[in-house]
Amino acid sequence: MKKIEAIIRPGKLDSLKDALGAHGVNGLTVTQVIGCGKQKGQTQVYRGVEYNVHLIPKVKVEIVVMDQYVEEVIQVITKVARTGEIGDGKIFVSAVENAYTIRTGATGENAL
Amino acid sequence: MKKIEAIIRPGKLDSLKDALGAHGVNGLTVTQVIGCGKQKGQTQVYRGVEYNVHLIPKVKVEIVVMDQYVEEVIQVITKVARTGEIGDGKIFVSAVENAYTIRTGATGENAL
Amino acid sequence: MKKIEAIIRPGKLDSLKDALGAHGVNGLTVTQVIGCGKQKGQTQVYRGVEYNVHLIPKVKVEIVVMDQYVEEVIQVITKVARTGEIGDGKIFVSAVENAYTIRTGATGENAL
Amino acid sequence: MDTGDTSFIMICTALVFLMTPGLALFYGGMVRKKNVLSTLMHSWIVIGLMSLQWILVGYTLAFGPDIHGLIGGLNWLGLNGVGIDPNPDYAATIPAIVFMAFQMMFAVITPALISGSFAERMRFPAFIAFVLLWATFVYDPLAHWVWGVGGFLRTLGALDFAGGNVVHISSGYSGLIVALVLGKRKGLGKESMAPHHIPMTVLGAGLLWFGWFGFNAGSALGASGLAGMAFVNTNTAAAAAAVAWAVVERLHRGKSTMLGAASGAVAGLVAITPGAGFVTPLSSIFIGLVGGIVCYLAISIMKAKFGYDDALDAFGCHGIGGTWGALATGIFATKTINSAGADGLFYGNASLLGIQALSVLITVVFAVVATFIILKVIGLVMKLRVSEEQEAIGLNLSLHGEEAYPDFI
Amino acid sequence: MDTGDTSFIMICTALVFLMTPGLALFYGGMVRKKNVLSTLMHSWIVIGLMSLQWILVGYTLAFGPDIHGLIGGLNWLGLNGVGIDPNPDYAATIPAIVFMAFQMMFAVITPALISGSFAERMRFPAFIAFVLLWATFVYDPLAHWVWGVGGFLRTLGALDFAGGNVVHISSGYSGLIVALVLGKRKGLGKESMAPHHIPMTVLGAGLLWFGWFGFNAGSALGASGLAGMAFVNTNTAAAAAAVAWAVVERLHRGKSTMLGAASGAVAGLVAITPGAGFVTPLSSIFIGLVGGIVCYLAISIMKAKFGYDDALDAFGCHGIGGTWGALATGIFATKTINSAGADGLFYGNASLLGIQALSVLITVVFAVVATFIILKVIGLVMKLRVSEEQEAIGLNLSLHGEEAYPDFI
Amino acid sequence: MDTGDTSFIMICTALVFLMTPGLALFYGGMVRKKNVLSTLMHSWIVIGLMSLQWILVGYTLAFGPDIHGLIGGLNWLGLNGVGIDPNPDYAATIPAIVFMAFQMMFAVITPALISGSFAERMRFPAFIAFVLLWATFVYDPLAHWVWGVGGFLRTLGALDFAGGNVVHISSGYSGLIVALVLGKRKGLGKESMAPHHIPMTVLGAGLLWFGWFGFNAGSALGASGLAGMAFVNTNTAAAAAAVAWAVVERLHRGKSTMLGAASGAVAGLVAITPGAGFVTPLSSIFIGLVGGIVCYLAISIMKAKFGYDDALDAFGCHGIGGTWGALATGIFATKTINSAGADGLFYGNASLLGIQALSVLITVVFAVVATFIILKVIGLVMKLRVSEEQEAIGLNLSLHGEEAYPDFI
Ligand SMILES: Nc1ncnc2c1ncn2[C@@H]1O[C@H](COP(=O)(O)OP(=O)(O)O)[C@@H](O)[C@H]1O
Ligand SMILES: Nc1ncnc2c1ncn2[C@@H]1O[C@H](COP(=O)(O)OP(=O)(O)O)[C@@H](O)[C@H]1O
Ligand SMILES: Nc1ncnc2c1ncn2[C@@H]1O[C@H](COP(=O)(O)OP(=O)(O)O)[C@@H](O)[C@H]1O
Repeated sequence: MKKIEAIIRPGKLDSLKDALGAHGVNGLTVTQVIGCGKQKGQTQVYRGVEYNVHLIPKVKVEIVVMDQYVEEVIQVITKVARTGEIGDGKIFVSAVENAYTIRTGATGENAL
Repeated sequence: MKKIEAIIRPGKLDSLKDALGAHGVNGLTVTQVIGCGKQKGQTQVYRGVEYNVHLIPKVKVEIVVMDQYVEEVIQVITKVARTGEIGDGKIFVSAVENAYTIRTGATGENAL
Repeated sequence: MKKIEAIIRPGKLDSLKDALGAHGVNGLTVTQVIGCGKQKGQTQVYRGVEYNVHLIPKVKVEIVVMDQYVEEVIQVITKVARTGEIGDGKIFVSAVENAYTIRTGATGENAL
Repeated sequence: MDTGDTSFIMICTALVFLMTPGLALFYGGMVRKKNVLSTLMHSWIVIGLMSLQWILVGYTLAFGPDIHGLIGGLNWLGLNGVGIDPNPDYAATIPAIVFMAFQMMFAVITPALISGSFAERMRFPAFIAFVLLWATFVYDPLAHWVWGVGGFLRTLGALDFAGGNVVHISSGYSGLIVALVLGKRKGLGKESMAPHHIPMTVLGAGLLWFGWFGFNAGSALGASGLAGMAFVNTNTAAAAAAVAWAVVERLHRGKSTMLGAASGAVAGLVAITPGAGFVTPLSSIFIGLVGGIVCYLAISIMKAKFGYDDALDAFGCHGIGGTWGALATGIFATKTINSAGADGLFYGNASLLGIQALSVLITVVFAVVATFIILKVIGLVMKLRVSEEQEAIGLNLSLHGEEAYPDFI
Repeated sequence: MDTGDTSFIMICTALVFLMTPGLALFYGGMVRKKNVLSTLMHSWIVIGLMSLQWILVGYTLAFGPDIHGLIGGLNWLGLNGVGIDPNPDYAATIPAIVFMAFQMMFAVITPALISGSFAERMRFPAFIAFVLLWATFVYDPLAHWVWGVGGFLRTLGALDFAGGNVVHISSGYSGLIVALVLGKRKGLGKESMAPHHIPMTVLGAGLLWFGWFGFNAGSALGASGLAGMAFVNTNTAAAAAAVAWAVVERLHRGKSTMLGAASGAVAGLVAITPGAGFVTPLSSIFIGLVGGIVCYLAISIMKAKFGYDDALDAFGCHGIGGTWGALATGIFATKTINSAGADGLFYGNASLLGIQALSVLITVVFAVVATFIILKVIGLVMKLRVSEEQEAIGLNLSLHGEEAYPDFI
Repeated sequence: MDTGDTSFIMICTALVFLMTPGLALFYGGMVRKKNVLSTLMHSWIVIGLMSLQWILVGYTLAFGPDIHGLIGGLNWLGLNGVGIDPNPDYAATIPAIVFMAFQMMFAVITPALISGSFAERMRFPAFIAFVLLWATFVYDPLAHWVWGVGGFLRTLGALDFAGGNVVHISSGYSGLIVALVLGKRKGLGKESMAPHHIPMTVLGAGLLWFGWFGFNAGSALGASGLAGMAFVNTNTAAAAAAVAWAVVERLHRGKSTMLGAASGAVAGLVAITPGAGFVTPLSSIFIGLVGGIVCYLAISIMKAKFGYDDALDAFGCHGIGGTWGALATGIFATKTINSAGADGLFYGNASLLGIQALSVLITVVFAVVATFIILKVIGLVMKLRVSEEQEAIGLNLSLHGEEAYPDFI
């Protein structure tokens, strides 16, 4: 099992959800985050005080899937979330050792 | 060391915290998330425009513990967070390689 | 590649971002969290009802870096985020198997 | 007709109107995020319902020609005959339609006040049925008894300048009954039920205070010195109660809170309502101080002790504060302020206090019994309380299909 | 001069003023978080711009000595000659400067209303140019036609008590044109465009309703019985429409919403505006009920059908509701309420309905054509719409360099 | 007594009241989330404290029978003798109690204004002590000097229609001193101190503008043409300043902001306050434009240069704007608007400007010195500033034991 963590533009969330659903991936968890990287933040001015805000609103989508789906999910994300402009975001993949469904008590891949 | 990530119903947070405390687990970190899976979202209507909102408010609880406690913590979560209805949530377990306590500089299991 | 997850005091975010930037680390993702551990929560009273709130506002900073930078980043965090009082927070390190830059399609260490 | 008086009462009517949206926010800030729209809706839909009820039947039931001191006749059904000429029985210098409108806003806010006690758990259809029945069978008669020419409490000599009995005691005790009948919110005492937005509550309290000038000063029914006196008394009692609450809280819990100071102001406004046009400003300080303290004690000690779930303290604030205010009027009223009033205990006339106590008692018994019956009757036809699941999800979504702050990202 | 009337109109002026900040919040709560400041700014800067425009040229264009029934002369440029003496042509008992101020607040809110239809996508300089041109070339003439002594619609016998044509129809239809010319928001129908803060919208609706008492009752220009009648009609129609919307929504979608009940109230306020001083309270119930229903249908069915992006329903609410109100005035007006008015269809005079229909038609055609021309002219000089990137980032940041809630942590 | 005037002043009193809750929100939106309740509390508790102080001692100190032009006698302690009969010395057509109430609201808002300069760092007990001492030893004398019969600045011929000196200059400069004595907020210039809720600030600004009509027009003490003129001047200056700020900001930083346009309006309202009843509407445009610009420069350039931490710009807005307004009155005042006033420089009378400048100087020196002494005295008894830890945690929790938005989930 792998956890795929995608940090994407907030506006892309809806279409990503739909696209993943179309590929049979229905379980995911979304967090509101702010982040920085190459993308330049907007300058903000409040009563004449300038803030160069480096942290930009993003959305983190976490999807835990069986190993064999990782490739496909990453392709879907890369396709849907790309605009080609700096700030499209990153995907990180890491290992998950076990999963449980609280309701049923199912464990491992059955839990997904 | 393992990280136990539980995605549960928001209303279960307080009792989970108490139950974990009763088992000696005091350190945890909580994030407000939204997620989807089998649970159907509520339809929302704003001025006649219908949104079938699939992403439902959940709470993510992250607990880093020594390997020998994983089993116990998972049992506590499964017990406390279960209602038996779809949407109770998932638990994911993954490996943590190292931990540090910023205040003391303690590392590894001493940091927990 | 490693993911460094630091849970710190909200007030330390700005200086941490700057300090990391000074060490050439520019990519990071920030989440608003609440957590508990040794730090005692503040008692809150609303119309005479007392809440002993155990969950305290923190900030989670996630930084994915190449293995050789882990040490340095942890030193920076430990230095900047420490006040010496209980509640300074934790750092957790875990393995990341792969990374992708959505915009460019770069993978692995090139994606960072 | 006097344009100055008419101008004053029309604007006061608008001010009293604003109290109900203000109340919506005052209450809305105190519930959990997942229920705020349901709470706002309680006040908002009541504006709609009661504005119509009052025009169609409420006004004539309350102020129509007296029938045995108990109720107004149906002569003015649908505002028949209520026009631009003054009705000298009630206000000789303003158009009857303006007097009607001023009274309407009182009829609007009262059921909305009740909704605080059963927030976060009542079904919406049951709420609507309750409001319409309660207004017709509790509010309208009570308004007649106290304010209607020939009404028996008025004839008895009970003083209620701006609605201590009619508005506050009635809503407070009725609210308590609804809270008891519905039962506690699930998780009370275990989960956090802390307010979700205190600045919203402060805004609401500010609008309430502002509107209350219309409520109390407007009850003089003209731009007179008496109105000015009521105005000053209103502000004074609110101020004293806000300070009193903050001080008591500090003594009791170590810290003064913003929510407490806002709640205190409302308690003071409630307490001064019946006496606003009968007492001196110095008495108002005292009425406010005591008002702030007794409501604090009721809400933070008595409620915990008895364990009823008066969610937003409609009873603790309006029931208790209103009772204190009615009695305080019996103590501090003086003819030097209002020659049409009476002297109270403090000015050598103990009998007024007795009359006030009796009028409180009658109001409480009537409100309690009638509310209970109404709930039982509604309960025959429909469920009163939401399901456990609806309560867990939150009433915004489960009853109204909306979220309050849907733009998560 | 009468101090009662003057007091009344000054306070009403303040109430109407408050409607525009109220509108800012009403609209602001309905947009996405990333655009709320842009939406607030639309209303706020209009207060600034129009207050100056009105004093300098607007007032004299609208109310200055008539030129061929089409426009006011420039005699009162910069308020020259507009002082503390009453102008008996318009209001014999209040200072001319107060009449001017009262009218100013109408000129302020109207362009702000339009901004609802093109929220979340217009460039700020283009918006400013549009407001100034629209006010000068659409609002001012229209106000003259309908209210100015000698104005041709007034001479025709068209009734518009408080601005159905001048304020609502004009802003609604103009808004539709702007929405069509600018095109839809990117992602409409695909991304969620749900409101970001419904309590903010409810607060705004509450302030609007409160201010509307000044708008409609103040249009009697004195603290008279007629003002009282307009006051009651205003409240009644709003109440009826709020209830109607909630009911229709329940029938159509299964649930009554808070946003719906607030929207309904505004629809009812719009609908009663032209007739407030001409109809009875019972007619107002009907006007409100129908107003709530037709606006609901326009917004939730017609808009989807035709696919225009009237973002916050300036057209659906003000265009449609205002049209219904103008026609309803032709149906329900009665001289028993206002002897200076006329009888409508329901009282045996079919011709009034014809006149009202004609005046609506003229207003719509004029507003539509003039708005279109103005947009084309501005389009020659600057871009009207933000870039795709600005729209994606949100107008708070891209146009104003601010976030609404910057304290993320 | 005149019912029209009385009606007007009572409602204006209510409007001025509303300014303080409005100010609470205006300020509250500008602080960080963790301090918003502390900031709201500053304004709210001041309403409580000052309402009582004014009734008990403030009113008689300010308006009681003159003693050597310096202070009022204690004759009216506890409102002794202040009743429903008019006091012709101040307002012949309204009850004395109403005049007292109107003035009270000025005494309430002034200390609340100061709190903007030292937001996010003052201890609550020290704040309370400061407010009570400042009101008694600075505000009350100053009000007597400028407005009291026999007050020496009034006798000198200084014009201050609605409180430029008494309210704005005094609060602005006093605020600066408190900010300097307390020192800067920890982390200023390093951490983000951006506002946490700009729509809340906009709402507050809207309520302030609305209430300011009562403040300035009400200062005519009757529903007169002069009141109407003050009303229009108030609106005009606010509008001009909002636009001016937006334009300057755009020129200076590239973008007009919502926070800027709201701040500008407040700056304009401050600037017109002393002259509202003495100048023409066209002069008001100029006063507003300059007011917006100088306050912008003070806040965004001068503050950064000198490095004082006037957190919410009480000095930048009220100190600077008030000074400009007082001088502008010396320039633009004209007897054609107010025969009880005087002509200014622009109308050929240079001496008025000198008198105004002198009165500003006296006010500034007095406020600065007295505030400094008061702080030192309080500092002997208790700490003024919160601990570093309290500041880091935030004042909501550390001082009041509450969170503003506790429903995290
Ligand atoms: N090394 C990193 N660790 C964690 N998050 C990162 C890292 N680099 C980038 N991110 C996240 O990805 C987002 C987009 O990155 P950015 O470099 O701005 O654009 P791009 O992905 O197009 O190169 C950032 O805002 C941040 O949230
Ligand atoms: N594959 C997954 N990856 C990440 N999060 C998931 C996944 N599946 C479910 N979740 C999270 O768990 C929550 C509950 O899942 P759901 O399928 O609705 O109910 P249940 O856990 O009872 O089967 C979801 O809202 C989502 O946040
Ligand atoms: N075992 C844990 N798992 C996850 N998060 C933890 C754990 N222990 C502590 N934390 C996080 O670290 C924060 C600080 O921990 P705390 O024990 O209060 O102080 P300190 O780090 O100084 O010992 C907590 O609020 C929580 O968010």
